[in-house]
Amino acid sequence: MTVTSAAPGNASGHKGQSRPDLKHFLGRTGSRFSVIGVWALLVVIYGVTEPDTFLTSGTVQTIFGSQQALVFLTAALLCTICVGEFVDLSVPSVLGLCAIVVPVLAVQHGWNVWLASLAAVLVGTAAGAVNGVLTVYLGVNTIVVTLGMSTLLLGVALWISNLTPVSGLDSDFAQISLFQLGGLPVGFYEGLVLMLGLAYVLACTPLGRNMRFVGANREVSRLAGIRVNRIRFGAFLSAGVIAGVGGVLAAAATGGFDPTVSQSYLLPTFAATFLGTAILEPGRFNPLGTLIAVYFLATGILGLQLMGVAGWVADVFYGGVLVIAVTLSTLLRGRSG
Amino acid sequence: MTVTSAAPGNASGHKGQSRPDLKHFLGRTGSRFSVIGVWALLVVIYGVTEPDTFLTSGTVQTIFGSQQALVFLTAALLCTICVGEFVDLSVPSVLGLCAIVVPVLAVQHGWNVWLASLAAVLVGTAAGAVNGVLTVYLGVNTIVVTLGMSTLLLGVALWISNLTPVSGLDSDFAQISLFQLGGLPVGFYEGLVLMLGLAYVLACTPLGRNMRFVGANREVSRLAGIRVNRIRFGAFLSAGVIAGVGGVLAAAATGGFDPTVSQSYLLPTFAATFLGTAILEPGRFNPLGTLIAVYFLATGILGLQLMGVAGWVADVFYGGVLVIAVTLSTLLRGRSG
Amino acid sequence: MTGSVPRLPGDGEPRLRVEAVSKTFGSNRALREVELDVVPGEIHGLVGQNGSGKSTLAKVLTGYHGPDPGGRVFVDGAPLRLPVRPLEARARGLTVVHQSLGLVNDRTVVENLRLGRFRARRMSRRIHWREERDAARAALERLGLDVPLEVKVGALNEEDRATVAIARALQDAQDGTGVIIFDESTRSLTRESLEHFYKLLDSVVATGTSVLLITHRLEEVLDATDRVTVLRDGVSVECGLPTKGLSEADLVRTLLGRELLGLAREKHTAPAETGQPVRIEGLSGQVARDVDVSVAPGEIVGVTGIAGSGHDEVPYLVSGVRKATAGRMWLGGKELALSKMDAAAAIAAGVALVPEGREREGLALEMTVAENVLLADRSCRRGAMAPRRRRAERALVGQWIERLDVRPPAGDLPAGKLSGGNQQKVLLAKWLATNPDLLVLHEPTQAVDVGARHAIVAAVRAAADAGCAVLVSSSDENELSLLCDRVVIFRDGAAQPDPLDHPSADDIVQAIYSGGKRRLRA
Amino acid sequence: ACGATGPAGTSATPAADNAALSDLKKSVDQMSQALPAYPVPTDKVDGVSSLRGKTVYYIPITQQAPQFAVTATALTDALKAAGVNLQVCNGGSNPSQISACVSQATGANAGGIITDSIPYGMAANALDAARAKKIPVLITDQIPDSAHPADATLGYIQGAGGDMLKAVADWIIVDSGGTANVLINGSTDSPSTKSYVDQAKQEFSAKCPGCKVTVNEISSANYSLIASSTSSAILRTPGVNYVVSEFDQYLQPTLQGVQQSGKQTSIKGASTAAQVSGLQMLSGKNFLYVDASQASPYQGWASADAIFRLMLGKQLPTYTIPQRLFTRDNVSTVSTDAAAEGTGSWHGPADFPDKFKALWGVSQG
Ligand SMILES: Nc1ncnc2c1ncn2[C@@H]1O[C@H](COP(=O)(O)OP(=O)(O)OP(=O)(O)O)[C@@H](O)[C@H]1O
Ligand SMILES: Nc1ncnc2c1ncn2[C@@H]1O[C@H](COP(=O)(O)OP(=O)(O)OP(=O)(O)O)[C@@H](O)[C@H]1O
Ligand SMILES: [Mg+2]
Ligand SMILES: [Mg+2]
Repeated sequence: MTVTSAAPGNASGHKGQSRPDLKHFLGRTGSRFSVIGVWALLVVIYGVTEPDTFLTSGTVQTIFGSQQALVFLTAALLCTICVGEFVDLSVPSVLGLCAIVVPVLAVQHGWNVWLASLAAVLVGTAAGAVNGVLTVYLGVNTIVVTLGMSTLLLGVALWISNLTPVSGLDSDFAQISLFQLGGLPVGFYEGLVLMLGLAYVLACTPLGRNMRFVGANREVSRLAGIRVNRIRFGAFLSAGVIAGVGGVLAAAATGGFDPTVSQSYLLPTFAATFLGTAILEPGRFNPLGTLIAVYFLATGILGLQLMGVAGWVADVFYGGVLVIAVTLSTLLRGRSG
Repeated sequence: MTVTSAAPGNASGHKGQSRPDLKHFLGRTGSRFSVIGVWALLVVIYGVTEPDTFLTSGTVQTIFGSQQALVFLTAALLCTICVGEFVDLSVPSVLGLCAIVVPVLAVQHGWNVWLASLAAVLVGTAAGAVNGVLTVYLGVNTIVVTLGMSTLLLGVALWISNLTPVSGLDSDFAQISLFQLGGLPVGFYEGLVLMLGLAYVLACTPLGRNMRFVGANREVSRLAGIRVNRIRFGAFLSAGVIAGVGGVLAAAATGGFDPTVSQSYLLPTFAATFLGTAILEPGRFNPLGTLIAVYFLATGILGLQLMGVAGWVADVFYGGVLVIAVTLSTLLRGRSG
Repeated sequence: MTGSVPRLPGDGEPRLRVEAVSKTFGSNRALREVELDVVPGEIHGLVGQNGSGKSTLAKVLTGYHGPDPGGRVFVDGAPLRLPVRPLEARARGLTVVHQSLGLVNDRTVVENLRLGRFRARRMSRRIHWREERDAARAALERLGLDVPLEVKVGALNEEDRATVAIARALQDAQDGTGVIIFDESTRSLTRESLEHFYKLLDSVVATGTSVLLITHRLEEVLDATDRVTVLRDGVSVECGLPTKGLSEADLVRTLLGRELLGLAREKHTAPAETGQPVRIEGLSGQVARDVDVSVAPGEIVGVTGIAGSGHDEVPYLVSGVRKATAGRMWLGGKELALSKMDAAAAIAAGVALVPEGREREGLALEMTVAENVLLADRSCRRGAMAPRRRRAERALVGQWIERLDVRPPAGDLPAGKLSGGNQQKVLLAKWLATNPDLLVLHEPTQAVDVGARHAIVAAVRAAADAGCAVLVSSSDENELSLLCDRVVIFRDGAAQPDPLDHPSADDIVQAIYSGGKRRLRA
Repeated sequence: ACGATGPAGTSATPAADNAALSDLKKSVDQMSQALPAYPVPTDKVDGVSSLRGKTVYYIPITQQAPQFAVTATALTDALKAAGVNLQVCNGGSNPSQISACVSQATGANAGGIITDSIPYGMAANALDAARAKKIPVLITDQIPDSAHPADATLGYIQGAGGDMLKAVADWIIVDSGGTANVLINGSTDSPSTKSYVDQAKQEFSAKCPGCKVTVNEISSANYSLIASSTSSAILRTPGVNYVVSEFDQYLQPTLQGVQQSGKQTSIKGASTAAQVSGLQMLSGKNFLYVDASQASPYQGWASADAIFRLMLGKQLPTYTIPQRLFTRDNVSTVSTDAAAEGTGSWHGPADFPDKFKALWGVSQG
């Protein structure tokens, strides 16, 4: 027999959900686009206060042409974050190691530069594989593994470079990240393609959905026939590959690398990735939001520098924006949800 | 019909626990004391290879007299970790800010040095309170808040010190951390007392038990009538106070402070705290294990440095030990558990 | 309000009196001026459909939620400050066993039992562990349970866990005072434990302590409670209705506000054999030993038994979620070695498992309903990296939401925002959408109201009619009799010969315990 | 080792040594004095007025070190005198960021680029691109890079890094009477910082046969390990009585390392690139005995002069960035605050801005 469908009283509990009201709508839109709004506002403010320097094509070039390393780092971080590994602290070190491997092999050991690049990417992949084996198959805490690997790889980078910057890479080779296309270096488009690809995979493919499910609930995913460990391991591996490629591009762009600097990427990488959770898909790590966050932060800092403010202001801006944006996004989401 | 107490199937779930066998015992002991064993081994190895330099009282003084800031930082971190806030990235910045506040007020603004110290501790407390309000009461992600606060407070520290190290504190004042007692500075004992106190609270008091429960499951704790938010907020506040006191002691020891230094504490703080999970109470954050980890790492590094190895070896050691120790502890625990 | 407040039996003040308590979540009013009276020494039932506000009321009474302004709560005649302070409520004798039990798995039994009740010594602030252990042991002994105190709660089975949670609440009850609220605490208790549980309640209420019992098992309500309060959409439509002489049909009508048709099991005859039956042979696991079962397409076969008899292991062994120690399965002409099969292989072979633990194993609560429904489905899929076919997906989700009557019918809502019963429907939809050859269910209608239960039963039957072989493991005899064509009884890990054919609930109970059906509470 | 060679060395040729020592003492005394006048170049720069309205980029390796702020301020004043704008871009100790700064300058068609403490190789591609666009580049505080020799678009100002460390070495030789046992915390961060240490070692070996020098290699990447590596180096080298921090930047962990080794009372501290805090430590008689300081404000003006010349296609003169030794004795002759540091009065009469302006032919004031 059938149940008489839709008893009158039954549906009353969900009135709120089925009829989204204006407040709700504003809340959602606010939390999606507020950071983009602030970005626009920043551009206006800087444009008004610094018209001569800010409103130039150089500004656009600087903002969009200088963040390749960060874009690759955030993409690598997103790979693992999306499958529920919250904090991969090792990506900057992987990138740094790969970036120093290229000039060390090519300049100091006379390897062909392409071979050296391949070797660097393989190093990144291997680092990702070690992370993956330890966390996924041996079950060691992710933070511990990646923190340890981060330090270890920094040590290796210092070792092979003898603690000093190595430079002298070919300027032809530099074209893989510096070749100008429509006023911007090709590295910008490489980062863009990477992020769009990641966004596509996550949003539109079964693989992406499986990744999100693994991130949300491993046990449920396993029972649904998803090969959870394979996906998690794959995420670490991809993170390694992406960081490796990013490292090669970074080395190419500067013509060499300094092994000591990789740690300085850690904060911006995390800041941009987490700020990304306040953009487009509030509360969720998402590639496009992250990309916007990267350029938003770059805009903010650049404008401040053009205004000639002291060095500490950039830190205050970075920290303040991160806290305020994510707090507002959290509050708006809470109100609308 | 009555229920036969203990139906056959009922107990099947916990057979393993009630009859501990030898393998189990070895596994547990191994995972508890393996790091301490390695520590002893290290001492023997260094003692044999470097008898002239390692087996001196200077070594002991260096190892146990140098880690005060780290001890305070790990203690602050433990406060929040134990209530389930996994990664408070801001503790080093809080310590750095408090440490610079003392000389800035006392030397540059001519405050009484004790008043300046009080102000510094208040600053730390306020920073902890901000962290607490944002994460506990507004529900913002802990990593975001503390990452943001970390950057922001670094900026503030750079600002008030005008990006310069400030020194010139009284050498009388230095006695609060340097006064010699049994060959070691009093700062060592202060750290020891702090950690023992924390261990006592966590292990023996209802508050500690409640903190652990809040860390394990907030919802359950709230249903059981524990004031979850108050405990979480309290943890952030305590972390701020501890970092503040640590900062004052650090400033006193060096007679001033350099605002840019604080970030270099981040890695060692996390490394020691996580390594602590492989000691004494495997798989659990615990103060005494952390304290041992701090001195274990200090021993390892010092011995390597006495052997005159290059700077990068220390990084490899740090990272390698962290990864290997926690991996082994995880595997041993897995086998015994 | 609608309900007629009956004269209180005996003396003056009710033990617990709730007046006009409301609770609003956002734009959703979960409770509307609810009235409730619990007199000393009674077992008072609180029933209602999923999402009618029962748990919310319990949580308001313990201070977990703050109520809307305006309501009043009295304990023994004296008003309780609102919002309720948890410790104050407990001091006044109000304790709750929450629906989710509220246990921390990696903590020991004694820690869980004494959680929130630890007392420190005066000077050292230390916990007096010996006293704590004594208290814990006493609480457990009262329930007749012998669990090592230092064992982690996660290592206990569901029934022991429920018992620990119940013991925790009972330890605060002082004879003759207080109210203990059980929010669906009995759902995972087996029949034998249930009987013991009610015996214990009898001794508790005999002293004058009161009990408020929230449950979906209407027979429990009729058997065990003295009076019942019925919530419908947050409104108390009946307050303190005496259960003596109340029929189940009456109660259902009050509860739903309408007549439920076809509550009685209509003979469901499996369609004529259309394909080869699914055969399972020699299946062994931790408890189950050498089990042979065969399920024909279109047939619904139940497995049941007392706790620990191994019937609840079968679903997980058959679907590759837990490794069997031995066993083979013939499915769709193929032979599968159960000891080597993993979940992915089982799904590929056409097995679908609806597990018991909805939150842990069933649904990813922060993902949307649509995503959950589509997770296991492979019909809309062309390859791991190919774009998803959104239109086909949306159509499929809409179809399942409609078929199972998921409320609200919004695919883009996070699954965690649905009520438990609706989550259960989504869980079922997720697996029915895969069009399985063998559908394996474990406690499919646990904690689900009668209306939802019907929707679920209808969906399972529809799947069977479409040629799916269905295997149900359950400890709820009503559920089994409603669903099954055959029921296999397990004893000590072994499947008993002679399955029951279209048994009634009484038949099943009798077969399990080899005794007649009795009232739960004398 | 020191105890053995020291007395032996002195006893072998006491007279010669004493003579050498007193010569050295004279030069140390001189280096401890303020300059009578700053060494402002003499050949005039014509056409500075044609540069009015242009923008020059100043890229310090990081903004988190105070001497760059001092230089930047002086540079701003100097450029403003000629109507040229200054744009500071923080290198953030990161090659990508430095490259971004250079590209920013290139993209904005800057009049010139001045980098501070950045090896050419750290941003080689970006700098090459800037020079290809005929934007002159001035590398300051670095030794010239042999792979990138100076030309019409590239100039170097060396800074006083090596000289400061040599001066500190001289002071130590004099102070110890030729028997110092020195530990240098030397930075491996760039070829320049390494070469400064080498220069100091040569100074010691040339002028003090009785001295023993040990170098403890430190790196910004291992900032947290500087303290412990310092103390272990002290433990490993018995008899250390001087510890040199290559820059004030490493002073705090160096001090911590000395404290940890428990030998604070027998060790004298030394440093270079003095900042306010270093002088405060000197006047507070805390650890530090000597700190060499380079004239950062003057460097700012000299950099401006050099970039003008590059922009106008002229030859660069050789600039000498003055330096001075501060000790516990002479630190009281200057005021240890940021204002005094900023005017350049630590090193000599603060009238050099006017001289530069005269050189450039721009109006006073
Ligand atoms: N945390 C919450 N936030 C928002 N709404 C909630 C929340 N908890 C409960 N609700 C709402 O309260 C209503 C009543 O829920 P409650 O849990 O009390 O139902 P119940 O009667 O216990 O149901 P069940 O029989 O399934 O346990 C639901 O309709 C739900 O929408
Ligand atoms: N976090 C939440 N936000 C919004 N609505 C919620 C939330 N949690 C639950 N609800 C709503 O509360 C209602 C009931 O939820 P709840 O789980 O309390 O029901 P329940 O009565 O316990 O049901 P069941 O018996 O099926 O477990 C649902 O309608 C659901 O939409
Ligand atoms: Mg409920
Ligand atoms: Mg429920």
